[in-house]
Amino acid sequence: MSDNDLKPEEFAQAAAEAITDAQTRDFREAAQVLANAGLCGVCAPEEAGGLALGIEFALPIVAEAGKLRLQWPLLETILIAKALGGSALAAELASGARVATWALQGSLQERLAGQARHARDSDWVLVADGQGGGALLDLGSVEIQEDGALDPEHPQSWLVLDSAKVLAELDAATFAALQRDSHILIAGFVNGAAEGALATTAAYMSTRVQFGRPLSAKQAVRHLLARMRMLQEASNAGIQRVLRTDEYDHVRSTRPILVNALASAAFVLEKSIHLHGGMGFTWELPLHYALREVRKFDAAFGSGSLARQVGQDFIHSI
Amino acid sequence: MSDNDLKPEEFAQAAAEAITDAQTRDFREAAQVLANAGLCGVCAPEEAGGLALGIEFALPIVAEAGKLRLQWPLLETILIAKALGGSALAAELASGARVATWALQGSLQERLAGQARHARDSDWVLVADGQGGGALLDLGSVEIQEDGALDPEHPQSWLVLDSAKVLAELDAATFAALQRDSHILIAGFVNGAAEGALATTAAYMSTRVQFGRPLSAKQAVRHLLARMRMLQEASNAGIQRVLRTDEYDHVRSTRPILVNALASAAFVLEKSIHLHGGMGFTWELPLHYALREVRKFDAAFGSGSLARQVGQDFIHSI
Amino acid sequence: MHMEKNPAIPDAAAGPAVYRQYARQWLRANLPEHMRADSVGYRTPTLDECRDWEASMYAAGLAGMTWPKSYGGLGLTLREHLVVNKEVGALAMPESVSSIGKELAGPIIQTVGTEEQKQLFLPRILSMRDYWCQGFSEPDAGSDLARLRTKAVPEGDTWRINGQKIWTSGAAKAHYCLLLTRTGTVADKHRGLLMFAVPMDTPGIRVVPIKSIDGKESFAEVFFDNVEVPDSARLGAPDEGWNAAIRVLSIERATNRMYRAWRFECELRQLIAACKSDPRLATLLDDGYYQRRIGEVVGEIDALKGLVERTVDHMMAGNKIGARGSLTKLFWSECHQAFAGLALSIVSHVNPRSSALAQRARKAFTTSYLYARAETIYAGTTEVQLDIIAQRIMDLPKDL
Amino acid sequence: MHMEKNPAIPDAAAGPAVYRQYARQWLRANLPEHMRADSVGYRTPTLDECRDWEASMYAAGLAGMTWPKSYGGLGLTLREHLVVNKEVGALAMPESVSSIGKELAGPIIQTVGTEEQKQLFLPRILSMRDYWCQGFSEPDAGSDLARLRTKAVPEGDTWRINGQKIWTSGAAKAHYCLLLTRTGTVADKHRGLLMFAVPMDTPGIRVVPIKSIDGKESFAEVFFDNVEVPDSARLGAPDEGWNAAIRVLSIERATNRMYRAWRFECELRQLIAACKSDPRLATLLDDGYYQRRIGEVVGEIDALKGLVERTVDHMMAGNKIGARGSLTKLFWSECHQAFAGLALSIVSHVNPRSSALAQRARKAFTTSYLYARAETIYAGTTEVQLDIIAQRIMDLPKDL
Repeated sequence: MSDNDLKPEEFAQAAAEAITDAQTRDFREAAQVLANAGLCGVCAPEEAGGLALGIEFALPIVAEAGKLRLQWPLLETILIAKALGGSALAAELASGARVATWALQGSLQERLAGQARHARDSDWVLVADGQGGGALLDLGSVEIQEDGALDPEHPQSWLVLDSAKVLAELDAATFAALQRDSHILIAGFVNGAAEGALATTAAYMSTRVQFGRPLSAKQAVRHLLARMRMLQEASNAGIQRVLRTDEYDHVRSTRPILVNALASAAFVLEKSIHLHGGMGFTWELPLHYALREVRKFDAAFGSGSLARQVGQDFIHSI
Repeated sequence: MSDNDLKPEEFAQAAAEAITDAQTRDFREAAQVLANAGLCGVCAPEEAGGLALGIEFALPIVAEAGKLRLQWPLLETILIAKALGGSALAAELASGARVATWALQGSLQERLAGQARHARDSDWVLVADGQGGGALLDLGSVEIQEDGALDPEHPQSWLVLDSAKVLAELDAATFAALQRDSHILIAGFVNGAAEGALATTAAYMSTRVQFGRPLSAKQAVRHLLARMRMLQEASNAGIQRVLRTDEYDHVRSTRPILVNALASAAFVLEKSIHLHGGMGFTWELPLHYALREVRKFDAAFGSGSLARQVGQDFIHSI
Repeated sequence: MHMEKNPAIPDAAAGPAVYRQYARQWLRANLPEHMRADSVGYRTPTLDECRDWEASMYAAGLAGMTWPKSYGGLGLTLREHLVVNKEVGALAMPESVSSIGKELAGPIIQTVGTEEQKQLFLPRILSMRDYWCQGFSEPDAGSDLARLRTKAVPEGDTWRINGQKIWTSGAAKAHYCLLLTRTGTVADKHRGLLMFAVPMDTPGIRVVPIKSIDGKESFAEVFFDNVEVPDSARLGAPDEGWNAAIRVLSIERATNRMYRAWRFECELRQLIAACKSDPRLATLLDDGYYQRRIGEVVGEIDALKGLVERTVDHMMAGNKIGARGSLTKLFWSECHQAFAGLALSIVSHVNPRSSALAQRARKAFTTSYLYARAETIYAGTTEVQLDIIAQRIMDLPKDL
Repeated sequence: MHMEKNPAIPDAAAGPAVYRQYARQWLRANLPEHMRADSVGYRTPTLDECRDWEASMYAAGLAGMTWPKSYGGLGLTLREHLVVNKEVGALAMPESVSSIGKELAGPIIQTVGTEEQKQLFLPRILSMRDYWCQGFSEPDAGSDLARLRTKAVPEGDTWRINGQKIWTSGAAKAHYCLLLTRTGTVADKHRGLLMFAVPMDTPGIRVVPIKSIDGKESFAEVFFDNVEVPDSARLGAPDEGWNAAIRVLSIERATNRMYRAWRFECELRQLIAACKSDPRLATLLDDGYYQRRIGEVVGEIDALKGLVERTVDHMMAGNKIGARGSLTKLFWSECHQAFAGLALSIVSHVNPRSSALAQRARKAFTTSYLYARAETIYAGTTEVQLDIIAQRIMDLPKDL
């Protein structure tokens, strides 16, 4: 793809339309809709039918998925299609024929991997091989155990890998680069979720009248919303920054901004639910889906272990 | 003392008067004023000239000292006079002839002790002996190193104990009981400081007019003040509770409530200063003295180490 | 340790230690294992199991502590109530399935009910024969009762009621609704509010459950469509019932669920025990972060216990509780909600290879995290409590 | 690594990497050791030392980046300004002693000053010959400029000024005061505000220093008692100067001290290096609590850098900055204030036996903690920033 005028932000609108369409369909049909809109293969090479664009073009897509609370492993499929290079496997993902997810915990070596989204519906799963690289597995060859405690509709999946069938292997460099990309996209996804929740909540507070005035007239409400906006904007700015190399063309560490995005998104979502009052505690208000999703990613990164790791890394760098 | 109708809270008013008087005098005169009002020997035995009252009677005195920001080692002198029993040393403290402070860190064994308040002006200092007990030292026999970084007027003192002269020894049981009492009084002191700051701040917010209305009319201000009040009241209630044994007559652990009091007092003082705006950042507004005092005690208990210890203790108790 | 299942109910005069020991022993001997949330054998109890458990607690002298003997209570003081609450809190038992009856309807009926109503309703609440639900909130009114629309019109010896309620807990199972209506128009604002005890099987009542984010359907919308009740269903004169409710709510905010501080501690114990049962989770307990946060939580729990015990002392000394219940509600809800986040972060480390106790904790504390979203909302939001503290406790002027 | 003391100033066209490398090298080679706050040899620099340092930075092409060449600037863009700021932040150098001149007076004079005023004032600010102070705030006005009382009355070719200012930073050392007055009465509220450049040696000016809680006397009350200034001291027409000030303040809020995010990181490095230099403090770095908090701070610093860089991109693209500077100011002040508390808790473990670097950190971070009390107050309190974000960024209706 040689269209140099293409801007990442232009992808958001098109992505939003495809995602909204996909949300009205079943899992397989959604794959077709998302793939046809070019989303699944946005970073896959052209020979695999992809758009061969950088991760900065996947970011607005994934942010929209977060905002719209898409229940489909879009960021995983985009990333895995990218990592598989020009192979036939990548083409299957880019075309929507297959769907891949990523088990962010465990490894092939441990024979247990976990925190994969939508494992029951997907075809393939990427796992760490336990030696620095990654392995793409056929989900038909693994035993899926679901844990619906946090999200009964979209449970966290654990995969028993005793007889796992490996479809492809990623070397350590490719897998490390992919993990870096995943941090950016996951941060973008949860930040998108926060942005969506904030917009919903601000709108609700501005129209919901109590004692003759909108709730947004109350300073306590205004200030809380403003603080949420500050966190969401800061996190967003940090994510944009990590896409770019520094003046010396060095890549930047992606973990700090993922730590920040996960914490800020959880805060924004929790407070959004709180501000909705009784309504916020109902299943009907969909913000809880986003909160569950953020908490699942938080768990996948060891819930605080990531922040600790960032701290250790920084300490060791001095 | 056999007056069973005596109530601890009645001590507050009398203590406030003596403390206010003491604050107009130099260190030695203050000792006389405080001793004459019965404050120094409130818990010392009658044979030492004390009132032989329980620690619950020292608490309101010390809370007033916190509220009024008394710069004098009153809680230390009260406690050490109590621990010294009927000795002549106790009588010297109860009478105001001598003043004692307590180095809350280090030990005789380490030959270094620290975090003693007003060491330069006091006569004696209590330190841990390093084997579970305590030792009362003559301050004339130790080298005092002052660290004024946090409080140039009332620096934190470190004591080099290479040639320390021991005046009295406290056995492990007495020293442990005294540490327990110290937790209660220090919690009471910092909570008193928070209570005083809160009253000052609420009054200021209620009279300071901006854009034609008192600042307390702003919900953000009201809510912050209310939150400060909640923390201060909760901490206060916790301190009162720890004075009493449980239904089975067991003493309660004092550390958790000290952790809580130190954290809440720091929050209340920091926010009090913030709410005073530019005025809050001036030396003239005396709240910063209280904040320094709270931070000194916080440092003396290892700044977070105490909370960690409470956590470890609770974990081990399961 | 051997626990006798049916020790004799002690005389309260024997003192709090004896009563507390009795409560502790009885509760631990009698609570079925599968109803203990911290047990690996736990399963969500049925309504009937909860009812039977609470009925047996009542029979054992562990419910209705402060209610008059003439209406089935024990006629004791808040002191014994607190003693029992401490032991209720210390054991991971289910929440009451009759809290509206015991905490709201009962006290209101004691205040404004006729002797007949007291005889009829009160003993049945304690013995778990009747459940109640609360019909105060309305879709457009929120906490602004001046906007209440549900209307009660007198027709001879009966009243005809039309309107809609929301956030009605336990409506589906309730026998009676403690219903707030107005006799005039919305222009009357806070005047003309009338309270009823409405049997839920009265024709014209329709209950539509609301699913909450913790997956439960414990509250509902309730529609009243030409519901007719006799005048004997009326609780007090117009405004009398609601005024009583305001008083009861303010007292109850302070005295209700006093066990919370002790249950909070019980949850912390459960969390730590679960970690200790699993080698991988046990390493979290060596992490300074969790140690420190747990230490802070222990300090908060002690402060919370202090607030609760001080409330009891205060009321036992004959003082009005005033707005001070807001301090306890706010402090508890904020600390507990933060704890729920901490607990979630710990149980997020559970995987299929973790111990059974860890698996149980994973379920319990994940649900608790979701449920805790409501803790800063119900019974007066955080913002409402802060307003109350600013205005009624601190007396901060809004304008000069 | 050898550092050349006087490398040639690069052409900005060579790109940001070259300029950044140059700035890094020059600053590290030239900043005296005793002015580095993270050095064991640090001592509080004198005003003249600070002046000389800033003057040498200017001579080295590291100040006045965006000011026009005709007034002594480098005529470059915000992009180079940012590049230099990153390196200024990365080195623990003293704060500018001429920030009011460089960040406020200079930009305002560029906007509303006469050509004569520009020629007179601007080069002297950059070359550190003149210090300025800011005379906006008044004792009773706070952020409410409608209550401003300082009065300027025209008398022929001169103005007579009477009034009182407060929170005037650097008044004692300043050569000029950027003074806001009103020409009419308080009833005019926001109309009739007139700005002057008043020489501080004019008769009738009295400076009374205010001691702040970090022990400094960096601000003051300034009394104006029948102070006479020529009309040439006027900056713009009535209201013009203040309107420019409002614009400048909003831009400066976003572009000022862009180095803060990088200085924040520099402080974190200093703190960790100090811990590593001392065996006892080094154990704190193994504590999961501190590791985790440091990790969170690193994430915040990266987000803050993102906000700053985005602002530059935004303005380089020709957009107005609007209220977005409030996001950066608020985020920085809250994160940095919290960090100051964390740093205090770490350096609280320093004792007389600790390493020299730890002793230095103890002094630096204790002062930083005290100074940080002001960070949520100055340049618009936290509450003011939240109001701005709610109103101007989120457009939340106050009333329907």
